[in-house]
Parts: sequence; structure tokens; C-alpha cells
Amino acid sequence: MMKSPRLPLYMTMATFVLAYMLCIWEFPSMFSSRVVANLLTDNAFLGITAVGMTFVILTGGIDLSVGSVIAFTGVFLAVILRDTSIHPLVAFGMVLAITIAFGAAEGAIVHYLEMPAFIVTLAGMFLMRGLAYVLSTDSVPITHEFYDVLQSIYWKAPGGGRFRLIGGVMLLVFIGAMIVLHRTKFGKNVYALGGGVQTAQLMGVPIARTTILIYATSGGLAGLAGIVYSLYTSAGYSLSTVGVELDAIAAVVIGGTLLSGGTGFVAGTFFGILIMGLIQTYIVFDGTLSSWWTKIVIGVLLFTFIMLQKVLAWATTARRKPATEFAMRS
Amino acid sequence: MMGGTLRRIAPQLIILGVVILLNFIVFPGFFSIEFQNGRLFGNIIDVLNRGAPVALLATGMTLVIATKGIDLSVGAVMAIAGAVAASVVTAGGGWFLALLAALAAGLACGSWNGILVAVFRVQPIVATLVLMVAGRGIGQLITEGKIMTFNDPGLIHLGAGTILGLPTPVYIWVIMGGLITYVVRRTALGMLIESIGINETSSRLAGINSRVLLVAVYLVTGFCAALAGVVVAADIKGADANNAGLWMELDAILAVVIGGNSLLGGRFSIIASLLGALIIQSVNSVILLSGMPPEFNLVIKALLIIVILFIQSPAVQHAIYLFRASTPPHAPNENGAKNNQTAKESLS
Amino acid sequence: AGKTVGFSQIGSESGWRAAETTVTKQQAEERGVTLKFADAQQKQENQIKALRGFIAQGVDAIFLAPVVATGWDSVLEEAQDAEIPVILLDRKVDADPSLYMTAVTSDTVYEGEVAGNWLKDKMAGKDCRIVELQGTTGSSPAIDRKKGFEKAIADASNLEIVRSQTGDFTRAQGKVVMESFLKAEGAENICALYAHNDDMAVGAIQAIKEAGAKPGEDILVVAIDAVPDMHLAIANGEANATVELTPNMAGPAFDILDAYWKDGTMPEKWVQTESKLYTQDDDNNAIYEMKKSLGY
Amino acid sequence: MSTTPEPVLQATGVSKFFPGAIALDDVSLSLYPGEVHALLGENGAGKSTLIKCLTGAYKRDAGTILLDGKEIDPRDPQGSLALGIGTVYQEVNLLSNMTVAENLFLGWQPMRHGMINNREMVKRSKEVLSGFGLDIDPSQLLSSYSIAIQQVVAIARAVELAGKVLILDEPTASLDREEIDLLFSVVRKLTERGLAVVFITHFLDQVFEISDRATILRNGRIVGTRELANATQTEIVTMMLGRQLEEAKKERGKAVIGETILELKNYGRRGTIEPFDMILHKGEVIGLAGLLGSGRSETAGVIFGSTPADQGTATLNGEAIKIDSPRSSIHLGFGLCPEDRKTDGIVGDLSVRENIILSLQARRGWTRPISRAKAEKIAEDYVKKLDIRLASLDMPIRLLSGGNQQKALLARWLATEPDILILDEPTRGIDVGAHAEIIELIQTLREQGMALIVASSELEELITYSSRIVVLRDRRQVKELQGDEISIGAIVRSIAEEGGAQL
Ligand SMILES: Nc1ncnc2c1ncn2[C@@H]1O[C@H](COP(=O)(O)OP(=O)(O)OP(=O)(O)O)[C@@H](O)[C@H]1O
Ligand SMILES: Nc1ncnc2c1ncn2[C@@H]1O[C@H](COP(=O)(O)OP(=O)(O)OP(=O)(O)O)[C@@H](O)[C@H]1O
Ligand SMILES: [Mg+2]
Ligand SMILES: [Mg+2]
Repeated sequence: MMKSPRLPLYMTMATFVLAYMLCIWEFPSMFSSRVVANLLTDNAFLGITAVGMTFVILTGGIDLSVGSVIAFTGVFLAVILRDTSIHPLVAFGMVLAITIAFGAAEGAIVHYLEMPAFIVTLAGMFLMRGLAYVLSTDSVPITHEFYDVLQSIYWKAPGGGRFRLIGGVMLLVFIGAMIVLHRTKFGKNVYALGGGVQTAQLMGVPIARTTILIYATSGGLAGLAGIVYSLYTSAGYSLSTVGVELDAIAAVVIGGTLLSGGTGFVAGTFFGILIMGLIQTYIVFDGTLSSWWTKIVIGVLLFTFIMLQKVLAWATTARRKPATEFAMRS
Repeated sequence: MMGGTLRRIAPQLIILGVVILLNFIVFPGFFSIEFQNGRLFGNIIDVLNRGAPVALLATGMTLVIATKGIDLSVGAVMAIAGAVAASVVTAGGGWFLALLAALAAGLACGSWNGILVAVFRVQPIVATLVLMVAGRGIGQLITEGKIMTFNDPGLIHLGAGTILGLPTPVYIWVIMGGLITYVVRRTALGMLIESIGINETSSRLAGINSRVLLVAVYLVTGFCAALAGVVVAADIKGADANNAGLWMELDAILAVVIGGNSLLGGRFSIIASLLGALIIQSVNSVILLSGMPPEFNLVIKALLIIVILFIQSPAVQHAIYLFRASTPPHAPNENGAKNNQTAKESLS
Repeated sequence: AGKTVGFSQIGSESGWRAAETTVTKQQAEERGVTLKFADAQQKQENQIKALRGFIAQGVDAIFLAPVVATGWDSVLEEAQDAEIPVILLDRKVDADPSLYMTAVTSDTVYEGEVAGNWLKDKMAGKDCRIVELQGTTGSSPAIDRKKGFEKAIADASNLEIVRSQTGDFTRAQGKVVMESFLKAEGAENICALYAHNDDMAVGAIQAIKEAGAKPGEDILVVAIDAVPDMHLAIANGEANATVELTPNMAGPAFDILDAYWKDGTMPEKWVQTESKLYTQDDDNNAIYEMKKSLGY
Repeated sequence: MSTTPEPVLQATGVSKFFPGAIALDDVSLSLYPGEVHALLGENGAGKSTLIKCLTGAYKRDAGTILLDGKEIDPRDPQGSLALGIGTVYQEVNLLSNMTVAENLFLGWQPMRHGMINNREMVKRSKEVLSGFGLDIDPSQLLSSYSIAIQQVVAIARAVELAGKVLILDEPTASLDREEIDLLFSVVRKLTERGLAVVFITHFLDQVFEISDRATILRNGRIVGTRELANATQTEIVTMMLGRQLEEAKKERGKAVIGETILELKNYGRRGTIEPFDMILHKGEVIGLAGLLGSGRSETAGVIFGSTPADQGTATLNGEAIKIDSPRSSIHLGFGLCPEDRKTDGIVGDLSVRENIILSLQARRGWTRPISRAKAEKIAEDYVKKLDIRLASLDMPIRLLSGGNQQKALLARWLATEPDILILDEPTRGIDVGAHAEIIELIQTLREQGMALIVASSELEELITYSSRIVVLRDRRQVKELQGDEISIGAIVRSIAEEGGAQL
């Protein structure tokens, strides 16, 4: 029998499979290695961001700064690689250090100043985007040969799909996150925080350390996403990835994680990302939607997924027998 | 009662004062007000006038946030309402009809959100995300992606007109904010809303109809957003569904938080949120008047907000409290209430 | 006949952009081409996704109105691999020219120059304090149009930009920012407004009127795009000049495709559209009527 | 007993101030290895505050704490846990979003190759819990178990973590006799190993049963510490209350039972409670008895409509009614004071005053607000009547002590002046003095013609006021006792009877 905590996860997976089959039924050419490869490549940076977002949301927080952090990372890398002769790997290290520190600072403010995460990270969002502007308003191309090397790593599948390095990075991040969340003390502390900060504290969870680590993780993963994005576009641009935080949140929530914290799975987020990617692919394949219908249809599809999940979950729990297995022995 | 309100909004008043002082420093003519062309003319008037959309949004948003919810769709609802108003007047309907139609559209949007949240139990942020994405599309559908320009003087008056020299939007937000505050505080609504925001289960078991209240709260927000949408459209004599209210939901939420309201629901003060809206507008004013290149806009805004929130944060407020009242030594500090969230759980 | 073209549009952030979409769809229909339209909502990642989607579908050609100049190399390579020609509309990209067939764009720096030159001629040596409404910070038209204008007035010491702030390309922000300019400088101390697009100019005109000054006389107004409402403002004497950015980029692009499909003719790498200056000397009412139906 | 001269834990001069209240004033406490030390006092005396200061959950304002003679300064519960102080706080403080096993092992999970060994964790959880007589699936979510089971899990966790000191704050409040016996046997084993146990409760019988010494607090001050071997209950109670407790226990009323008010036929809810029949008269009290999880709370919920019945009929004063929500039943004159006051009862951030008038206000509707003066008066009335200890009516209710919160909730329902009042564990966490008062209150209400349904694990209390007792097992009514049939023995027997006489 299904265990209830995993139910939303299964629902998301079922929804994705169902939706993909419907898409193929309408556009047979959607069943191709290209589409699958594109789903992974195009959503790599979003997926990595969403992993960090899952961590934050599991603790009952939120991180609105990720989109700006990605943009900042891109611009920073582009400017550094343009103006200095630093090797990209070193630059990656630098930018990760900056974004992790930035995230940790947000976490520290959330914890020590007792300010709501929504607002702290909103200010962080303005700040990082602003810093990106200050570095460069122009979009700056990246022309380092090391980038070419990284970009030329891909596996061309039969059917023309290119499975690129960045898709692989995303998968690794997901797997790593799963291990951390489910098999480490830190992971359990994340869930504990989401179940109630006060309670977690009384149970001996190190609140300060966990909160700071969580936002540092989110910041760092946004930094990694920024690196991936810069590989994806070979450029840094201060106006890029506006609103990505909302996409990430939507993916996390579609993946079955509760915004109130404490319940959810990284794997769900993965399918949430795929579902969002599928919606966009579908719209491109359709190709008849005007600008405004595009928005309306995305909204409607989002709504449909949420409702489908609710209905599936409701139908499954209604059929479930009440849990009578347990009883007191006397 | 009066004293309590004053104490509640004191931090906001002080911050507003400081930001306005900052305005005065970057632009010494900030306080000058002239009467020309039948209207009062000055930066202070601008702050009051330009603060209207965010103030209107913040009024409704305060209530939604008090119920532990959030409404991301207000910007999109503004776009819809502006588009509806514009299309009614361009189709020959009078300004009043246009206003009614826009408000009806706002109420429709609000009830959609409310039903999703209250009946289908979708998390507010996601429920309203749907309309945030789709709503702007609906607005553009109505205007077909153009800026729908109109010339109806009645409608334009709502955004760009003046009454007794003061811009009309100032009246609109002051009256709206006052009215809702009055209704909420003179009836039991305020307490009931706070109650469901703090503990919905308990409230339901105590006999409160949380469903109806939730829907009502989203209705009010939709209404306020529609009003804001009409004001914004009337101001530029055109419905710009692409840009009207874009990202303004964030400013509205910010205003509510600067107003000292907890995003975790419960106790709220609309007046404080309105002050929050004025603070945000004053910050924008500093940025515009400072003459700095626009690249720095966001950095300045972020830094000012961080400073404001820092001053307001419970930890710093507490330190100030301790500093002023040095007896008893460590008075109300408890390790337990580290996070805002923690305050929600009982400690006994 | 029976060709399919994918069109990745930036979004629908302005009336001009809506018109470009409308015109492109009209052109496709006239020529019997199936147009697959994808709106990217101002996001490059969505445009890349759209391009990859088009490639996966195997369209015959791709139109791309890129949101930003950089970052297209790898997806353009994939298109080239799949032997799908790509034509850039309205803005250029930073990639190797061999990766796309051609670019049908205006010269955005030049647009700014046209506007600047008009003002320079108009002032003819008289002192003039200019306020500038910039486009969205960081967007390439904003950067280019600023650059072009500054280049044009660089040698005119009588012209000086005294305030410059972003109006986000929108009418509402245009009005708000102009209001603050008017307060900070005083209406009588501003001689001209240069706006990076017409929408902002139209908003600013209202602010000028509300401040009790006469736009077009007390404060000269020059902007770029030539959208219908701006023609109307010029006709009413409330604005002075605008530089046209035609929304019909698709027409030339389809012509190029037709030629290519017929006998393999390769076009020039850059097809520049005209940046025509409209002033109060033109019959702006007539132009307004003509443009009104174009979906601006 | 203080066999070793060195105390394992010694707190001296502990003080704690809250705005408007001095919760602890110069309190000292010594714990010796191998002793069970009871901490006694009225509701709001400062017991919970004291242990929170000991574990670092609160920052104390003054005082020193020595553990094994060395000064310690636990800044947070994490610190005290690391020092070997295991604690069960008053309300169940576990994480309902995690499984039972995860709750048990949070922070000290069994590791293998640097990763949590989930299988081992579940296995060991089973072992630990079976030591407490609990045979449940530890890989299920904690929230799928009743509050009592959660309480046992919390105790088990604290016991496992207690290396030197175990602190139990009202651990038995929602437990039945069996579980209490098991708990006591575990406690005895621990003391044999040399642990010191702090035990807070309002059940004096249990205090005398298990404790060696007792420290009594009143209004945040130490009244004294007594060896229990040579102390009497009366003596202790007098120390707690600062006065003698009048023995005002009334005879179980043969009071006039009025006409039928509520009649339920074949009433039930699938998966929650088997269909049952019930007739309730004005002026009578029906007691619901049963073991943990037998369905007492469920019965209450179904009648009140918080988990509406999906079968059967209800008749109120002869008229057919449909109860589908608490709202509808409140309008019909019902009231339910819930068992889990933290999640179902209090609205933490609202003031005590608002909490008391909440239901009344909900019934009047939002258009007819209760004026502040009137609210003040109602609240003051009940504060006096129920002896609720508070600094001010305007303080958020979450700052009240547990027992006082419970009283405020009772006040909420009394204020609606219901015809039918359902009380689920009404005396949970209530002190000796108030306990007697509440029993008396139930009697009075009944005499005034109110009909009551009371669910309680305290059989002794139940039989003093019930005119009928319904016994439940496995979420089914198995027996109804009336009049002279009512005795603790009879109840216990029908609970135990396998497949006993059907109702
Ligand atoms: N955070 C707080 N702020 C203000 N007052 C508080 C706070 N916490 C507790 N109090 C007050 O301190 C006093 C002692 O409370 P405490 O919870 O220690 O009582 P208790 O002895 O455990 O009572 P009970 O038997 O009801 O659990 C009470 O009057 C309570 O109202
Ligand atoms: N949501 C639920 N799903 C499945 N089982 C539940 C649920 N809620 C409660 N139960 C189970 O139903 C049984 C009845 O619980 P309940 O707490 O109502 O009993 P009770 O007789 O009131 O006992 P007590 O109040 O002393 O714990 C318990 O075994 C409990 O674990
Ligand atoms: Mg207590
Ligand atoms: Mg119960």
C-alpha cells in the first residue's frame, strides 16, 4: 500500500507521464530524443535553482533572490573573464564563494534579526540585480576556450537529441540533494525546521546553523545555476532570468512540496521542472497561440496540474482504509 | 485606543520621517508646494499621488496576509481592470459604467482566488500565481496587446484629475483605506480575520466561517487591485495591459511588511501598511530626485529597504527596548522566540 | 508552398512589439506560409527553448527577434546542423555571422543619432538643457539609442543632458519620471525631452501638461518608434519629432526566404530598415489613420 | 533517596521575568542521582518555566546551574541534550510532519558509511517503543497517531536521550492507567541506573506513588521541599494552594433528569466511529470512557460536527437536524471544548479576552461585534469564576501556563451558554484546586439543566458527575452503565471484556 507522505510525489510523476503521453498523441514528433534532451538541457539552470528552493521551502522559508543571483553570477563571470586572465575554474570558485556567502548572510539575517525570509530575500533580489547592473548593463559575451571545451561535451543520441554537460550537472545535483535530504542529519534537520522551528529547537536541532546553511545552499546552488546559465548562453547579462524565482517556486510546489514547509521531496521537484518544461514545449509545438493566449494557456495548464494533483490525491486517500493497524498493547 | 494605534505605527512614522528628510537632503526644494494650473504642485503631493496604487494594493494585501495568505495576482488584476475600463469607455460606455465594469472584473478575479484558496485549499501563493500568469494575458486579450488609449474626461479624472487642488487618487486611497479600516475595526471582522490567520483549525472549531471570510478577503483585494488598475490606466489615459502593475505585487507585500505586519498572519494594521506604501514611494522619490544613473536604482532601493527592515526587525526593536528600559535587566527575552515563526507556537 | 516558419518573438511588452507580431502574422498569411509563433515573455531561456522546439519539429526556417545579443551560438549551431536557416529580426546577435542567414534590423545607434541631429538642427546653436528618458536599464535599444543620441550632440556644446533616468519603456513610468524631472529642474529650465521610445514620451507629455507647460513648444519632445499615438501627439503640436522603427521586419525576411527557396540566393548579411524621421511637417493625422490598424 | 551526597544537578537562585509577570523568583533545586523529584504547584506557579530555564529553552535572568558540580550554561535545548538532560515539555513537542522513527532519533540517528541507516532506525524504534507497550509502525507519520501515542513517543525519546537527568512535564496528562504503569516501571529502571528524574504532574496519587521528594512552587517562589515518605497529601496540597482545600465533593447527583434534548440514531462516520445510538436529556452528564484511541474524541467530534457524521439521524428537541460543521452545531446550541488545546483550541496570538469571546462572537456574526466593555466584563467574570491566573486580559493566550489556557478555553464555551456542552478531557493539566472547582462546575451546569457529554481518562472524576457512562473500545460503543451500575470496577471490566455485551 502507498504510504501517504509520498503520495504527492507519485501524483506528480503520474501527472507528468500522463501529460507527456497526451502531448505525443497530439504531436507525434514530441516523442523524440531531441525533445527529451531539450527538456534536460533547457531546464538545467532552473532545475538546479529549484533544488535549492526545495531545501528552503522545506524549512518553511522562501528565497526570492535566486533569479538575481543567477544574473549576477553570469555578469560577474563574463566581466572577470573579459577583464582578467583568470581561468574560468578559478572564477567559478570565486563566484560560488560569493553566492554562498550571500546566501549565508541572508540566512543569518533571517535567523538573528528574526525577519521573514520573503522580505529578506526580496531585498536580496533587488541588491543582486542592482549589483549586476553596476558591473555591466551591457550583455557581455564569454569567449574563453575553456567554455568551448565544456560546451562541446555532449552525447548525440539517435534522433538528433544532444544530451549536454549541463543537463548532467542538473541530474547530479538532484541525486546529491536526495542523498543529503534523506540520508544525512542535516537533511533531517531541514525537515524538522519545516515542522516547526520552536519544536525543532526544543528537540535539539541547531536552528541557527541549519537556517544559515539552508540559505547558503540555496545561494550556492543559484550560483551554480548561474554558472550553468553562463555555459548555456556563453554570456552574462544583467537582465536575464527575471522571474526565475517564481518558476522555481512553481516547480517545487507542482512537485508536491508544501510551501508551509516540512513536507516534500526533491524528486517531486524534478518532475515539477519537467512538467513546466513540457508546458512550454507543448506551446511551441502548437505554435498558434498569440502572446496573450500563451500566458492564459500557461496559467490554465498550471491550474490544471494543481487540480489534477488534488483530485488524484483525494481519490487515492478516499479509497484508503483508515489506519487501524496500530493499537495499544495492554 | 488612540494611543495604542499611535504606539503601533510609531516606527513607521519615524521611518517615513527619516526617508522624507533624506529626500530633503538630496533635493532641498522637496517641501515646496505651489498652486498652479488649478492643482497643488510639489514633491510631497507627488509622493501622496504616486503612492496611490501601492497603497490601494496594500490595503487589500494586508487583509490577505493577515489570514496567512498572499496574493500575487494583484498586478495582473490591475491590468485586467484597466483594460476592462478602457474597453468600456472606448465602446461608448460612460466613465461610471467603465468603473463599475472594472470593479466587477476585480471582484471576479478575487472570487476566483478566494475559491481556490478557501474551497479547494490550494496554497495561496500558487493559487494566485495562476492568475498572476494568466491575468496579464487576459488583460492583453482585451486590449489586443496595444495600449488602449481613451479620452473620456470622467475616467481620466480618476487618475489624473484633481479635487480641490489635490490629485483624485489621493482621495481614492485615503477613503478606501479609511473605509476598510473602519469596517474591519467597527465590526468583528478584524478579530475574526486575525483569528483564522493565527489558527484556522481552532477558529473553525470555535464556529468561525473561515471559508466565507477567506473568500471575502480575496474579494476585497481584487476590488482594491481593480481600483488601482483604473487609477493607473486613467493616469496615462490608456490601458497598458503589458506593463500596468507589473511586479507591483512585490511592492504591495513590501509595504505590508514595512508596516510591521507579519507575513505569517494574525495581527494586522492597515494604517501601518499605508504608511509602508508611503515609505516605499518616498524611497522611489529619493532615487528619482538624487539624479544618480539608473544603474544604481536597485542597489539604492535594496540598501534603503535593508536599513528600514533592519531598524524594524524584532531583534533590533528589542535591543532598543532594552536600551531604553534598563529594568529589569533581561526582561522579555526568551531564547525560545528566535524566529518569527516560533512566536506562533505556544510555549507552555 | 506549404512551408512552415517558426517565429520566436521576445514578448508583447510594448505596442510596437505587438504591431511587429501582427505584421509578421499578416505577411505569413499573405504568402501562404504556416507561422509557428512562440512568445518568450522577455526571457532568453524561453527563446532558446522555442528555437530548440522548432528544430525538433523540423520547421523550414526560423525567425528570431532576439531579446539580447549574446548567448545564441550553440542553439544556432544546432539549427545549422539541422539545415534550418535562421533570420534575425529587429535586433542583431553577437554570434558568428555564418550561423544565421541574415539580419533584418534597423540601426538602433543610428536611430538615436537621427533624433540627436534633429534636435541639434532645431536648436541651431541656442542653449538647451535636455532631459532623457531611458529605456529599460540594460536593454540593448536603451544602450544604443543613448549612445547614438550622445554621439550626435557630442559636438554641440549648447546641448546638455541634465537629467537621465529610466522610464522602463512604459507610458506610466515615463510620466512619473518626467514629473520628477519637472520638479527637480523646474519646467522653465528644461528645453527638450529625448525619450528612448514613444510610449514614454506620450506619458511625459501628460506630465508636462499637468505641470502647466506646453509640450512641443515650451519643451520640445523627440522620441523613437513612430507609433500611432505619437503621430497624433505631433499632429496636435504636443510633440515634435519621432524616428520610425518599422514593425515590418518580416516582409523583407519572407522575400529573402522566397528567393532562397526558389534558387538558393543568399542574401546580404544585414538588411537595414529605414530610420525615417517624422516631424510636424508631415501629415501626421493621415499616418495615424494608416497605422492605427497595424496592431500597435 | 539522597543516597549520594553530591547532587547531580543543582540550580541556585534561578529567576525569570516576563513583561508583567515574575515567573520565577530566586528558585533553587537540587537533584540527587537515583531520585524521582516531583515539582508541584498550581497552574501558573512556574513549573514549566523552571524546567525551561534548566534546559536552556528560556534564557534565565539570574541563577547558576551546576551539573555534577561543574557550572553549566545551556543556551539552548541542544546544549542541555548534549549534557545528558532529556526533557518532555508540557505540550507534545514533536514534529508531526516526520515519521515516528525520525522523531525518536532526530539528532542521533544511527549512521552507516556516513549516512543515516534508515532500516536500523526503524528497527530500533520498534524496540524502544515496545518497551513502552507501544506496538505501532514507526515508519508512519507521527501525525497519524493520537495525541496520547505521540506523548508516549515523546517520553521514549527523552528517556533514550537522558544520560543523567530526565525531566517530565505533565507526561501523564493524556495517558491511561496502563501506560502510566509502564512509564513508572521505566522510570524506576532509570533511577536504579542512577538517573535523576524530575516529574511534574497535578495527580498527587502519582506523585506519592513514584516520587521520593517534592518541591513545591507557588507564584514563582519555592515554598519548600519535602521527603514524601513522611508527608501527607493534605500537607502538600496546603503548601501548593497556601490554604486548605475544602472537601466539597458532592454526592453523585441523582439530580432531576429532564426531557430528551438530543437523540442520535445509528449515528456514525465511516472509518472514524461505528454507528451508535444515544439519547441525551437535559440536566444529565454522559461520560465517555475507554482506553487510548478507543474513539472518545471521535465520538465527540462526530456529535459536534467537526468530523460530521455520514450516516444516521439526529433529532434536537424533537426536530430533525443536520450537523455538518461546528458552525451549524454552535448555532444549534452545542459546544465542544477540544482535547488538543494547542492545535484545536487556543488562538495563540489573540488576547485572552478575545479567545474567551471568540465563539460567542462567531455565533453572533461579524456585523454585531461584542463591545470592548462587554467583552471585558465577560472575560473578567470567567477569569474570576475559573481562577485564571494572568497578568492582563490583553496578553496573548499563548503566554498563559498550560492549565490556565485550558481554563480559558472552558470559559470560551461557557460564555456561549450552550444547551449541550461536550468536554473532551476538560481537566487535562489542571491543578488540584481548580480540578475540584471544575468538577463542581460541571455539577452546577447540570443542575441548571445543561446537557453534557464528557470524555475523560480519569475514571474517578468521570464517575463523580456522570449519570450514565458509555464505554468505548476500538471505536465502537460496547457498553452503557447507568445509575448504580457505575463504578470504576465496572468500567474497567467492560473495557477489558473481550467482545463484551454489545450495546
Ligand atoms: N513568554 C511569557 N510571557 C509572559 N508570561 C509568561 C510567559 N510564559 C509564561 N508566562 C507566565 O509565567 C507564569 C508561569 O507559567 P508556567 O507555564 O511556568 O506555569 P506552570 O507552573 O507550568 O503551570 P501549569 O501547571 O498550568 O502548566 C504564568 O503566569 C504564565 O502566564
Ligand atoms: N486522522 C486519523 N487517521 C487515522 N487514524 C486516526 C486519525 N485520528 C485518530 N486516529 C486514530 O483513531 C483512534 C481514536 O483516537 P482518539 O484520540 O479519538 O481516541 P480517544 O478515545 O479519544 O483517545 P485519547 O483521546 O485518550 O487519545 C486512535 O487510534 C487514533 O490513533
Ligand atoms: Mg506547565
Ligand atoms: Mg481523546
